[in-house]
Amino acid sequence: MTTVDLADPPVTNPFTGTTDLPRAAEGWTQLVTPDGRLHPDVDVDRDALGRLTRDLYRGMRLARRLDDEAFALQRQGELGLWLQCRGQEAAQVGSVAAVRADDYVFPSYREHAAALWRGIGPADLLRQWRGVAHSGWDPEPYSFHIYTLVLAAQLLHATGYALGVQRDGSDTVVVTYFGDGAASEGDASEAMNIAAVNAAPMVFFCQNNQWAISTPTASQTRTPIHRRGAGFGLRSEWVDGNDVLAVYAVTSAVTEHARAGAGPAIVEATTYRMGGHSTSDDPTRYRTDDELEAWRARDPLARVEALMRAEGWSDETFLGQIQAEADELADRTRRECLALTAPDLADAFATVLSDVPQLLREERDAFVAYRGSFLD
Amino acid sequence: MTTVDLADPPVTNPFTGTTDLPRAAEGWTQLVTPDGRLHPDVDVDRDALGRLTRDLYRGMRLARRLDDEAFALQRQGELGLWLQCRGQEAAQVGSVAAVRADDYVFPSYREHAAALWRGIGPADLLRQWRGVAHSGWDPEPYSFHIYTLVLAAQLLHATGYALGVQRDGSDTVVVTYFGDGAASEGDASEAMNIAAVNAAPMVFFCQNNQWAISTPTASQTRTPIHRRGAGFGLRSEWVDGNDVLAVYAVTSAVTEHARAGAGPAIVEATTYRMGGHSTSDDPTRYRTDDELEAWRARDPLARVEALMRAEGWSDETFLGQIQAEADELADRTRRECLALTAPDLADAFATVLSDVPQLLREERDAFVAYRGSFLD
Amino acid sequence: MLTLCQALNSGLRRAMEDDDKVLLMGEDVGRLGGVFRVTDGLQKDFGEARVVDTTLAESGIIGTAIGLALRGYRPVCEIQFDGFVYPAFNQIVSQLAKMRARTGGRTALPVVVRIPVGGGIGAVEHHSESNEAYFAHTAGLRVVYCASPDDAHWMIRQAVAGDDPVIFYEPKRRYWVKGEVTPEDAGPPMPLHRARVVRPGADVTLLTYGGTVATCVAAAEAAAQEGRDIEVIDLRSISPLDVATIEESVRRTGRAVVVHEAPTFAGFGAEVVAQVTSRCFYSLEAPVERVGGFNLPYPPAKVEEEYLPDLDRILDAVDRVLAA
Amino acid sequence: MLTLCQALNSGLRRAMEDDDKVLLMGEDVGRLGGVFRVTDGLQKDFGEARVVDTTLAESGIIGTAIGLALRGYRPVCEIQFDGFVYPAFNQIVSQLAKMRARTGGRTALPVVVRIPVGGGIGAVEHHSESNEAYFAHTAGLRVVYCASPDDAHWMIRQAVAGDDPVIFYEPKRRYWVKGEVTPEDAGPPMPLHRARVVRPGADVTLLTYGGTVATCVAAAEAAAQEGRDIEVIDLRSISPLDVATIEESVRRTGRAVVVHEAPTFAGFGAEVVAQVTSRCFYSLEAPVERVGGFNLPYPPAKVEEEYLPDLDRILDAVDRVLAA
Ligand SMILES: Cc1ncc(C[n+]2csc(CCOP(=O)(O)OP(=O)(O)O)c2C)c(N)n1
Ligand SMILES: Cc1ncc(C[n+]2csc(CCOP(=O)(O)OP(=O)(O)O)c2C)c(N)n1
Ligand SMILES: [Mg+2]
Ligand SMILES: [Mg+2]
Repeated sequence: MTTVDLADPPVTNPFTGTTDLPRAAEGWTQLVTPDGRLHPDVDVDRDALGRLTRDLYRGMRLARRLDDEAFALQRQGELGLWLQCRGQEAAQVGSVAAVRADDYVFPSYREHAAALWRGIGPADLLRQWRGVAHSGWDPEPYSFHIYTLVLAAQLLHATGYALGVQRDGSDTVVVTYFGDGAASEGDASEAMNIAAVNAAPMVFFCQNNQWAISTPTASQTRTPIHRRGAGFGLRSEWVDGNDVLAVYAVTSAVTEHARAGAGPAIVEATTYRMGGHSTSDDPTRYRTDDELEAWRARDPLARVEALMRAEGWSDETFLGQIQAEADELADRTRRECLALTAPDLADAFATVLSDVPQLLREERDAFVAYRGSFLD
Repeated sequence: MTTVDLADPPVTNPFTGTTDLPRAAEGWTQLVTPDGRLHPDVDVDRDALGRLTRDLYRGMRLARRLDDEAFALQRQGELGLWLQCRGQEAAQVGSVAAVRADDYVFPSYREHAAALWRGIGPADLLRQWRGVAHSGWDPEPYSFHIYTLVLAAQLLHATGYALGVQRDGSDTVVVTYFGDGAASEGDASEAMNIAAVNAAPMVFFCQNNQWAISTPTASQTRTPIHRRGAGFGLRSEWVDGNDVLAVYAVTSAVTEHARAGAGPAIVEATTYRMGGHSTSDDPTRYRTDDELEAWRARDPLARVEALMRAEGWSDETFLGQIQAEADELADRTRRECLALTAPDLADAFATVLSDVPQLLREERDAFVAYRGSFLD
Repeated sequence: MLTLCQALNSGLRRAMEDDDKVLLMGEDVGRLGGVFRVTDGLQKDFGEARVVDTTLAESGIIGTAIGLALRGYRPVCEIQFDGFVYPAFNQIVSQLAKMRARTGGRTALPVVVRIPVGGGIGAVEHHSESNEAYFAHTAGLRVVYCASPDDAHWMIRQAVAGDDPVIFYEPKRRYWVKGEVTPEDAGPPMPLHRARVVRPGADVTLLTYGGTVATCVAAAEAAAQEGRDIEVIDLRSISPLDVATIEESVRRTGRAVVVHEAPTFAGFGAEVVAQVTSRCFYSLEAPVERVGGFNLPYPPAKVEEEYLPDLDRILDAVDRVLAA
Repeated sequence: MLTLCQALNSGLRRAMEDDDKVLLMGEDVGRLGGVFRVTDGLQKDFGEARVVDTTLAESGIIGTAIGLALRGYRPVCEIQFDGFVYPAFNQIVSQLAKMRARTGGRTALPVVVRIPVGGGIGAVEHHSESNEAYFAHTAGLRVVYCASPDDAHWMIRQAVAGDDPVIFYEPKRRYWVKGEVTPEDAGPPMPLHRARVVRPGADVTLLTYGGTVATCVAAAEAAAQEGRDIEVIDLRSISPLDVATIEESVRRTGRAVVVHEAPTFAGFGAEVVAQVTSRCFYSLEAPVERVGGFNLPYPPAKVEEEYLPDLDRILDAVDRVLAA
């Protein structure tokens, strides 16, 4: 019915075995310059790289389309709230594509592009923001936990899950996403420390999008966040988060490292939150147009488009196909959103515990009877 | 009446202006070898160094005597609990002596040697452990906050206090003590981060005494704790915590650095908890005699004694004087301990808030009346 | 006429003018003015040293506020949403609340913790919690709830001026409702810990606070149409609790209903029931009823109106106590 | 005959034998066997992967236990002392308690949080707290209190076998008291959430749990000397609460006293009063009395005996309900 199952066919990794990725002047790993030129030191199979790039581009483009449509739905009153991932598509798609489909992901709340890549559909993505549920999807089939809104709490869940993986003798890796702001919470530090002490098979993926609502990263931390990870004993990487190939290559390297039992890593992806914090936010109160413009010029999608053009990896057919897919996804998003209806509060009483104890039963029955009384 | 006011006369700092302190093979700063030889690169005024050494030795020796006496009092049932600082005297005295008397200290709960140095007397030190109060002394006159038993909580208090100092434009520095175990708490990381971001004038002094109750440091952290501090952007120092001169020199350097507005520091002092965690603990369940013996050979007091002997800084008179002082302190400790009597619970009702609201008043009055009824 | 939000803003402004030791601190309280704009414009006027955008760490906010208070400052901390106070729970319960008692009464910690509270604004999870029972049960804290712009303005000033830690709740769904604020020269405001009879009545007493005060008044007005004379008391302070005002009322009416948004089980309403029952036992014509949130985690926005005590559920309880 | 501590140990051992997904984790639970030795010998027998000495971070303990539970494990976490559960409050209240409801009932988190609780052992501050009211007010948690070796053994096994998060309180001052533990083949144990009539009586009902159960029994025995026939009910589970057992008793006796160590104000006793009053209103001869800790932070050890409900204060309250 739809083509959004992005992880199929599985991507092949042209970077396997590559060490020593090139760095930009800023110090971060970068494979593609902002104007779309591949770094000359990138010495991998070009065909495979082209296929990978197209796959990643498709994921980013579809994610942006879903994100835009959800934003519009919020503005039209169909969603209570939406947190855009615009600008962070490279960081998310590059990282999630680099891990195995059964590597377990603990997202924060803005990882729509990563979720979409894993096959989570629009209804599931929008449910929570329409106010009809507190979570969107069943984590199991996607190996993708529900969103966590309490900042940094999921980093400990991810760590615990990784300790379980370790006990099981499985070669699964756990990936968890968090922001530059969330990194300041005690839970984030506890998680990095516990992961390091136990050599847990996991990747802490920080999207440093420069802002935590109105608070800039410089007010949040004195050192780059990946350096903090190193302090705890994590393998530490810094990557241009708007360069999807760099993110992919770095993430696959640290994931294989963790999978081999060599311990956890932190990846700091420097990127930018192009929208407001949420649809309730007014970013003009705290950031300049100039800043926004400067980052617009580094749009991660535009960079891939330029690269594909330069390398001859895309043509009108390919772009048209994706355009059509995106249009279909937007339609589907709207359709599925409007079909999401309110739950019955009476059902909630059976979701709190594994049974419904007497007091809760009495309360539910009274509620149902009371509500019924209005129907008479 | 007594001679325990250790900070008087004030110590003069022979290390002022010294950079580049010598390091031992372990990587930590060390000025005096375990067998008491001064490192040849220590190039400071010998007289001043001798005077300083004697002062520090006196502080350590008196602290050990108080600690021993308190331990005995606990074994005799006069204290409910005691947490020995035996083995950590160099770390504590070296650091507290290196800061100004008005530099504000936030201790954990084992800093008896530091407290004694600041002039806090036995009654105040024992009160809480005899179960007659929850805290020992009025912090103001000593610039020494009460003990905090909830691990790492005081690191945030210290940080806030330092932010206040900064706002006041004062040149006070804040020093806070914590253990290798407490370092794992989220509060510890939040504090280091907030201090670093704000360039707060403070020193995080970690006594890594190898154990948190039965948990060895290796199970607590993958990297040395000072490295973690560096990750947050603190100036980071590692020192032989059983070398009182090294601790003194390192602490005075980072304190002056912080006082000059150059930002906070972490000092990790590697030392050893020679007793059990507390008088309730049975360390034979988790550590070997060999380990204890190895550290006994590194006793911080013995090291200073050997140094003073080698350098001709001590003689029988000096040692005899200190012995007498220590005897007097032990007597006083016992006397003051036995004189500590239970408070009146009825008084507690007026200590909860700045007034006594109606319900609390009713409760107190009922309690007093009820208690009075038994006297009839 | 000011909104409750503006009344808080003007109250904080006055508090900062009155005492230069007063600081505001929290996530996004500076440039942004807080996500609800309660501190709007204050950083511009008082500077970054007095209106502080903290790092994103609630334990850090309260923990450093304690240190600042020890240094002589009077920090007013904003917790961005009710559901995000829990990371600070340790610092609040073990340190902030207990410091005075631990020091035998010596050490005051004048720290105010402002918490936008409760539901009714269509928010996502963790943004609609009513967690006052936790703090009311904690000795050493004062716990108050403003429900009108006038109280918002005066209560925040009183809270900041006092020498004890205060948990200061601001019902989110009332932020944008307007009301008069009593002018400066109108005499002293009602004491911070006094309950207010917002509507006198003779038949039943409604005991409530925060977001449900307006709902109770509306219920009383609806009931008046049917000839029922309902008294509504806004408790304002739940710790300490003004038991005298409660007792006087219920002895008179003989019937009471406690209303709050929080789940009822072991909620603050239970304490009110216990106080009323023990103080007015022989005047009570019926058991005291409780109307509150159901004993579930706060539900998704689309069904929150069914979850929150509304006029009908309150009147239903009134019927029950009157029928008894 | 086993001590309560040994009975817990044997219960945990059985739980680990029965299901190899059961893990024990906490500070010093391994080599040391915990500061109270509840897990003594278990690391030796089950290995370091199943009895885990964690880092010193309570939020980390509960947060990683949640992750382990999501992976299919059944973690039993030890919080070293009651006063040190607060750093984990956020993980318990927002994550552990709510996960099932947030996922529409889909995701179970079978995590047990063991907390040595309460005073009476002469400890320093933060080591004698009774904080059950916080958790009882939190939907999504089960909150139970063992008071005898038999219950300790069987209740911990039931808690571990269940699929919901359980806050499992162990009254410290009862750790070393001995009692019989019902053997394996004696039929099914009492359900985890059932209250137990530990002493039948006709005149007054004492409702209690944890450390004060024995005190109430002693009080009842003393009262019997004076011809008063007092029923003592050990609630065992405070959430969910077995209201049926309570209701049956108080309807019969017409008088009730609630006893717990925690401060009374907004304490769990208030909920018991509210339940009793609403369910037994027309049978009540006197207002339900509460006997608890005073509304102060737990006091220094030398005066804790005056702070804790004792036999005399309980009998005093019994006198009051009988005099009414
Ligand atoms: C514990 C907690 N405190 C506060 C908040 C409110 N809040 C939601 S998002 C946010 C900023 C997060 O910034 P960052 O971690 O950088 O992630 P981003 O939104 O930039 O993706 C804040 C303060 C929260 N959700 N949880
Ligand atoms: C928040 C908290 N958790 C647990 C404890 C119990 N506890 C007291 S001391 C201690 C070990 C502390 O080790 P460390 O920080 O290394 O200090 P040391 O005792 O070695 O001086 C523990 C677990 C506590 N006091 N506070
Ligand atoms: Mg961010
Ligand atoms: Mg230690």
